[in-house]
Amino acid sequence: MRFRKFAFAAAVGATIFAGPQSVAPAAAETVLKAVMHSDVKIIDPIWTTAYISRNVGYMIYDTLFALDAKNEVKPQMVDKVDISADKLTYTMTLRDGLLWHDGQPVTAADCVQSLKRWSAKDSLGQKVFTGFVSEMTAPNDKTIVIKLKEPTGLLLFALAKPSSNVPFMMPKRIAETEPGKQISEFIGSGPFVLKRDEWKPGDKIVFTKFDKYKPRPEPASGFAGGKVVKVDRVEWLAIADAQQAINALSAGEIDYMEQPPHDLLPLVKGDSNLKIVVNSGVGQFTFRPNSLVPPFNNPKIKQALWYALNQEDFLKATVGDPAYYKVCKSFYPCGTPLATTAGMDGLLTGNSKKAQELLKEAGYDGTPIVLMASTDLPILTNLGPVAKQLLERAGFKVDMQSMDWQTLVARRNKKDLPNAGGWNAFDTAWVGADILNPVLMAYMNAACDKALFGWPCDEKIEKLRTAFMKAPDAAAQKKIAEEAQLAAIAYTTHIPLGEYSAPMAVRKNIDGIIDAPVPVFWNITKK
Amino acid sequence: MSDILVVDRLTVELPPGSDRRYAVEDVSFSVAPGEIVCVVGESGSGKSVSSFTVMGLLPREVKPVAGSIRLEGEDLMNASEKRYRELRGSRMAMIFQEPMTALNPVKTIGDQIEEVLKVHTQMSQAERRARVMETIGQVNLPDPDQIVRAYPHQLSGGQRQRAMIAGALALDPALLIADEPTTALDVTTQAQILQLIAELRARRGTGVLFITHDFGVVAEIAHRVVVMQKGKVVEQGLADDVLNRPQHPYTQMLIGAVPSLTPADRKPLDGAPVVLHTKNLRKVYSSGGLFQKKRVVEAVKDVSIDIRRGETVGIVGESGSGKSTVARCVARLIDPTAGEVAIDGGDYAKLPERALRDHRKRMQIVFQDPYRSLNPRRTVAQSMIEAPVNFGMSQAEAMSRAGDLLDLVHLPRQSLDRFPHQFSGGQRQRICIARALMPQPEVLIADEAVSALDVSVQAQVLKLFDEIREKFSLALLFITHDLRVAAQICDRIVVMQKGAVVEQGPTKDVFAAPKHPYTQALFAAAPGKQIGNRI
Amino acid sequence: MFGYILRRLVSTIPVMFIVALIVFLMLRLTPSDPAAIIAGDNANAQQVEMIRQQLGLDKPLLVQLWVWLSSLLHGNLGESFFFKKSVTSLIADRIEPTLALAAFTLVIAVAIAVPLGIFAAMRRGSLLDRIVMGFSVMGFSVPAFVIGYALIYVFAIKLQWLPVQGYSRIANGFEPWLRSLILPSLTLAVIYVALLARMTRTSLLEVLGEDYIRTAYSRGLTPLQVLVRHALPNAAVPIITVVGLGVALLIGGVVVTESVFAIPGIGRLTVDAVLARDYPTIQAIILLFSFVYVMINLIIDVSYTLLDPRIRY
Amino acid sequence: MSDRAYTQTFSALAKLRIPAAAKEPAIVIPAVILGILALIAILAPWLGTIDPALLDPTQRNKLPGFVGQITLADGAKAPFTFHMGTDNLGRDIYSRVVYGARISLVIGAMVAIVATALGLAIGMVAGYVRWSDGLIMRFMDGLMAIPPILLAIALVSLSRAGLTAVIVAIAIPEIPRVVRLVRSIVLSIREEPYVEAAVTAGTPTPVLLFRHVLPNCIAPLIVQATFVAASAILVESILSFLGVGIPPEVPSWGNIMSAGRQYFRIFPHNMLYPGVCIAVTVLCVNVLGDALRDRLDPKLRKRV
Repeated sequence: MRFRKFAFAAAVGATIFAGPQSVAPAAAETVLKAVMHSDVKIIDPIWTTAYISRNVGYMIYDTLFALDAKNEVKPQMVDKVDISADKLTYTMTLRDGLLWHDGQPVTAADCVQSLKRWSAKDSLGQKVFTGFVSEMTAPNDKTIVIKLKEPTGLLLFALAKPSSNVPFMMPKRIAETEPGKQISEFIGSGPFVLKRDEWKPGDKIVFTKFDKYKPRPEPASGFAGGKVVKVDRVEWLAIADAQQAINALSAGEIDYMEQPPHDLLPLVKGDSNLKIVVNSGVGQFTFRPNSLVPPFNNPKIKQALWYALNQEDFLKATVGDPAYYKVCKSFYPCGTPLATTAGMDGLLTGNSKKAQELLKEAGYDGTPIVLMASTDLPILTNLGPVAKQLLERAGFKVDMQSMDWQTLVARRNKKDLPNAGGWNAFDTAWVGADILNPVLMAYMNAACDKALFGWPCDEKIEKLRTAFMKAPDAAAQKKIAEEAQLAAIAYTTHIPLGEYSAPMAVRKNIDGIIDAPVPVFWNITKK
Repeated sequence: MSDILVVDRLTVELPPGSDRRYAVEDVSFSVAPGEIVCVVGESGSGKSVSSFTVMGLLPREVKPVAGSIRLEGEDLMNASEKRYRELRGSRMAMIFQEPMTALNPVKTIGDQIEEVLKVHTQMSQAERRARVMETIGQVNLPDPDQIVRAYPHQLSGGQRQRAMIAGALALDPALLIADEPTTALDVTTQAQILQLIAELRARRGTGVLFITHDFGVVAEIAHRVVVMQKGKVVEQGLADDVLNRPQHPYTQMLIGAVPSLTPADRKPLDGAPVVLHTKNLRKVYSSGGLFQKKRVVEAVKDVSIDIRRGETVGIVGESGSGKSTVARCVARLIDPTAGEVAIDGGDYAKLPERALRDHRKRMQIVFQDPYRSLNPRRTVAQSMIEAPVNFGMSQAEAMSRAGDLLDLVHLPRQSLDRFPHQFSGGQRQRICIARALMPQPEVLIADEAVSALDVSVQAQVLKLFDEIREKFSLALLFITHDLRVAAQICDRIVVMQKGAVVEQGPTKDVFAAPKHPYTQALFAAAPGKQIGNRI
Repeated sequence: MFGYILRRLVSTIPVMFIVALIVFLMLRLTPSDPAAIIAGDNANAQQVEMIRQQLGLDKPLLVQLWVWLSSLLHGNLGESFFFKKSVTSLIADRIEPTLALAAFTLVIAVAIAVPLGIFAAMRRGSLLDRIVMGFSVMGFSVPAFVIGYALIYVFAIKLQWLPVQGYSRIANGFEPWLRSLILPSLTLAVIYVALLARMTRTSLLEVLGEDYIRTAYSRGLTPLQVLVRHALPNAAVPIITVVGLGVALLIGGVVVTESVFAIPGIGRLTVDAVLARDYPTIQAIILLFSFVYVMINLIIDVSYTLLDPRIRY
Repeated sequence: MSDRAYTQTFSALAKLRIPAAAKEPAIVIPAVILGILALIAILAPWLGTIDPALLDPTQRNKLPGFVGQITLADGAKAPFTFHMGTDNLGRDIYSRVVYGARISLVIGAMVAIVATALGLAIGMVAGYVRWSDGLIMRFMDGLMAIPPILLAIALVSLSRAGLTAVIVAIAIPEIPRVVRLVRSIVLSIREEPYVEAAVTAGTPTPVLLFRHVLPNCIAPLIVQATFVAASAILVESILSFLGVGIPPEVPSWGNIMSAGRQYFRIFPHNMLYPGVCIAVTVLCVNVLGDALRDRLDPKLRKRV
């Protein structure tokens, strides 16, 4: 870019227009500027399930175990783990040289306390730790011993849980914070250090390389392997307007954009300075009916939904480019071990005739469906209108109410009737890492009042989920998962609406991006 | 000695769409050194346009199209704008009617006088200062040191006009144009300003072109008089000739209409009962609040007035004397602070609005400004029947009464369906009088009711007041600042100063032998005493 | 004078109290639940209730009002529900960009608008006058964000003269700071220039019709002298009044402009806080903006005394 | 403002006859354009439009003039030309813009009506009922101290978003300005001799207000209302832009623009058509307001 003299120079003063290179930092520090899918308002990744807090967690915290690119559990902070023959005692030894950001060594006691706080909050953690773990101790600074009541194949998976809430390790004094309260000190042992004084919600959050971090020797793979940091400083800027973020990317003001809207990808493709990076991680659109209140308290009426809805329509309307979406008639992400289309024959194709018949049989009385549609998250915005149109075609009466996501989040907790402030249905999206199996999948929880909003209530599903935890091997797990899917279709806990991938846009000089379900910043280089 | 100003066959054209084509048509007059020439006429006569044309201050749309103007021999009609600017302020100067608005409110008096010197001379600052002080002294302003630093709003009306004159005369111009310079002033102040202008003229030999509508003022200072009507000069000559032997019927009519300062003969009314009675009427305004200094203004102090049936009582006084406040208290447009106001003994000074209604129809009021006294959106009939219908009269009955009263005020009955803007000022004031009579009041209050009218119309309206007073045996409370009007219409007069009554008595007695010094000063200041006495 | 300022300061208390009351009631009487938002997506009812208790939202309305008002009186704006920071520090973090943006805009706007208004008034009815007035009406008719996008497209994307977005703190150097402010300020200035140019013209025309202008001409002053010595000093009061009233416009514009240009100022904080139902932050921001508005108008009122000797308090 | 100015207003209003106004281009041109827009709004279903909410995921982001087909509510398909293209849900922008005229004009008109009606009522009470004056005006001062857009944002986003909520939220911040205007008119009118004459005629206060005071407020209020309407249409688009406006599926011009703004660089038609509509409408209303003001009351400039 060159300095242009005419017209403006005289008016405002020539140096103003000298171009952005004049703003480059003085030192030869490499700074990676990124725009993430959301601004960081809360850091405590145990207290909240917000994905952006999870992403921050991967920057500053580390985990005992981690999933690699093949979704296999690998040790991370742990050096080795010994499992007793009866599969009831797990003895884990920490790696040497692990340090907290304040310089203190990481101890087993820190990890035990961190696991306690995490397991009090996380749904999988609760299931595993209250259902199976009998005792957890730290006999010395390096060793963690977990004893089980009965065997489960899920303990190590839980400790490597890739998405919210991730069992991140924190110093003991911080992990002693009540699980219901947010922590206020952010010290981890991860590859980046949070620059607390530069964290300005709504503006930016800054991380610097943790010099004393000791990466594992293996090459990085998924969340596992050596977390080698190759930039000095990472800044996440808050630019809410996606087009503006792409403009900034084009202008070189930022280097990395986590989630450019699919419709704007042509702008990225058209710019020779930019490239698109596609992650193998996927997201799943989901339709969640409220099983507690009429008319969806009638499973028969819910059955009509399976015929009314059509994955293709949702995917086209929200993603558009077939390169970035996939019809996937499975509760579990397609391409993962448990994926199955069992029970999905003829469903989710927009068969409105069949849906109408079912509604008639079920005696649907024309009660309007209050469909909550969120309007401020680009990826979700278009789901509501599509659902409305498809449901109406099937003979439902639909009262679509638009609101911002925060309002929706508040309202979906209400058990009232729709006309008294409650609701009937809404659409959302899950990342694949959150729905890998029936236990992890929060919407499959059918524990009535204890279930999440929507409150599905089905004994059979619950029994299958418990059985899944006790399943001895992968084959058994797969069989139970399939049965759970059939039960969930029969009951209709929720409806998968297809999968999408969310490509990133980065400048050409950015390389080494790890293919993981969560955007992580180690191994990235900036030339 | 040649004339300073010669205006010859001047014609000024108005923009298209005006009510007439020429503001001034074929007008000729001249001003000699040391001479005061009065241009006199009613509103719309073109007298002001003539003076603005001389100064070259006409609005862009209004243009002189024929004739010539010569100032000290120099042709002004063809002078460049630059030459005009040089002449303005140095060779000819002008003073205006309203000294408050004619002075820049955000600059000191000293600055504004000095400005003329700055623009036209090369004087040093010290010289200019000295000249400013000198000029201020010449217009008899007290304490020049303080005056130069004062802002216009800190001076009284008379002082402001003196400051204006100082600014105008600072460079000793040959011609001073005075456009109604005393109209906005009280009569005592007016006398002083007139005297000042006459003095300065005599001392410096300045020619003065004096624009006025007031024959009293003309008689007081004019050497020569130019009478204008509808843009044309109808008569001009020496003051003595024009005032005492007017030739043109219009001049005769104008002079004839000026009320005499000698009170008219009026029958005494000793036997008639008192209708309106005020006793120790007081009105205090207080302002300020929690954090502000409290300011208390006593607008009316202990005013006691009685008016008999069929009697006209005038309250005279200068601005700020409280005369209008009395009228408004009596009409209960404002609430008196203390005292009594009673009609036929019924005191209503303190009654709340609801209880006041029965009293309202017994007292009606006619205001000064005929243009604002009638709701422009309502027909004459609607305005007139409002009161009687409020007081319970049927619509039809009220309409027929309205017609009768229009007859009485000499307006055609068809006027009922018209809107106020279709009438002239005098006609509107007649409608207002008729409206006031609708609820058959016992007391009629006229608050400066003839002050805004041209003198010829004024005479007719005054006559109308007298007629209706007689016909309905009204008690008429007549508020006026004009001694001539008071002399002609009042049976008794009350003289007020600073909220208090200083003297009251039968008009004849007060005029013949004013007792209070203030009354004496007031009478002494009245200009042109001989005017109106004869015709 | 001093007494007057004191009196005016005291008189802002009831106004601010009413603002506080309006804001408080507005927030509490509308259906929204900050606790649910804070609790997050997977929280259950007990967790939400617990947070509600932590925030004091379970208490009766009057108690909440009392708690808030009494802490306000102690100068404590409270703690943000959402950001877990004191509102004061939250605002302190954000004040610089907003202040810089507003001040810079004000300077640009006054520098452009006042001369334009004067020219238009002096050449009333001329082509220039029509252009200025036409521009002024257009300035009122196009949403600010459209102007912002257009400016970005031309100057940042096509010509690449100026940054697309963001704000560079003045501590990081004057030049980047100025560069980052130009486009947002121009965006924000458009409506302000429109308003101010029009009001300058109107006030000046009004003053030019006054008697003392005629007096000045009668004393032989040139039109320029009349303008500078007599018309402008008298037109200053209404012009400055509009500058003050326009601050409300500016504050509204800041919200939009900061969103367009991703400037981390108070305007964006407002939108974030509203979307997050962050009551203490919303309350504090509205109070702050109202206070600024009231104070600026107070300063302007006081400045009248300097401009117009008739106004004495 | 001087009392005289109001007297001028009345006579000006009396003079404002249709034939005279019809000669003034600044009144006629915007009035005609607004009339056409209103007609478009009313006749929307008959102007070759389809259901503005009808979406077709197969026809997203089509450029203006695209010839495709639409799927009707019953599933049948029919050929259709998208004159202004489609948005990213495959909705016909032409239909949305035409139906949008309804929403946007209704918002402009309703906000103007609500704000001036309430402002008139409150202002008259404040101006004439002395004891209420202090109370009302302090409250109005407070309301006025809150920047209008902030107040509107808070009001809309906190209450359930909907057309009514938006109208109320935009109208409320306008009220204090109307109240001040009305109050100052009432205060000066109540000193007019003809009002005092009515007082002495025993006219009860409510009648007095209605008969003598109210008519004087109408001319300035008409002028004020036009400016309120213009700003309401703009504020609606700003609220939509900030994501706190009426539900996005409702086709208001602001919403169409706001939905399209993300794709401005690739599909400018999304923003262009509604943008032009807003600008033209607001421009017309503003020009009309200016012309009416100049005609009705030159002195009013200072206040509006």
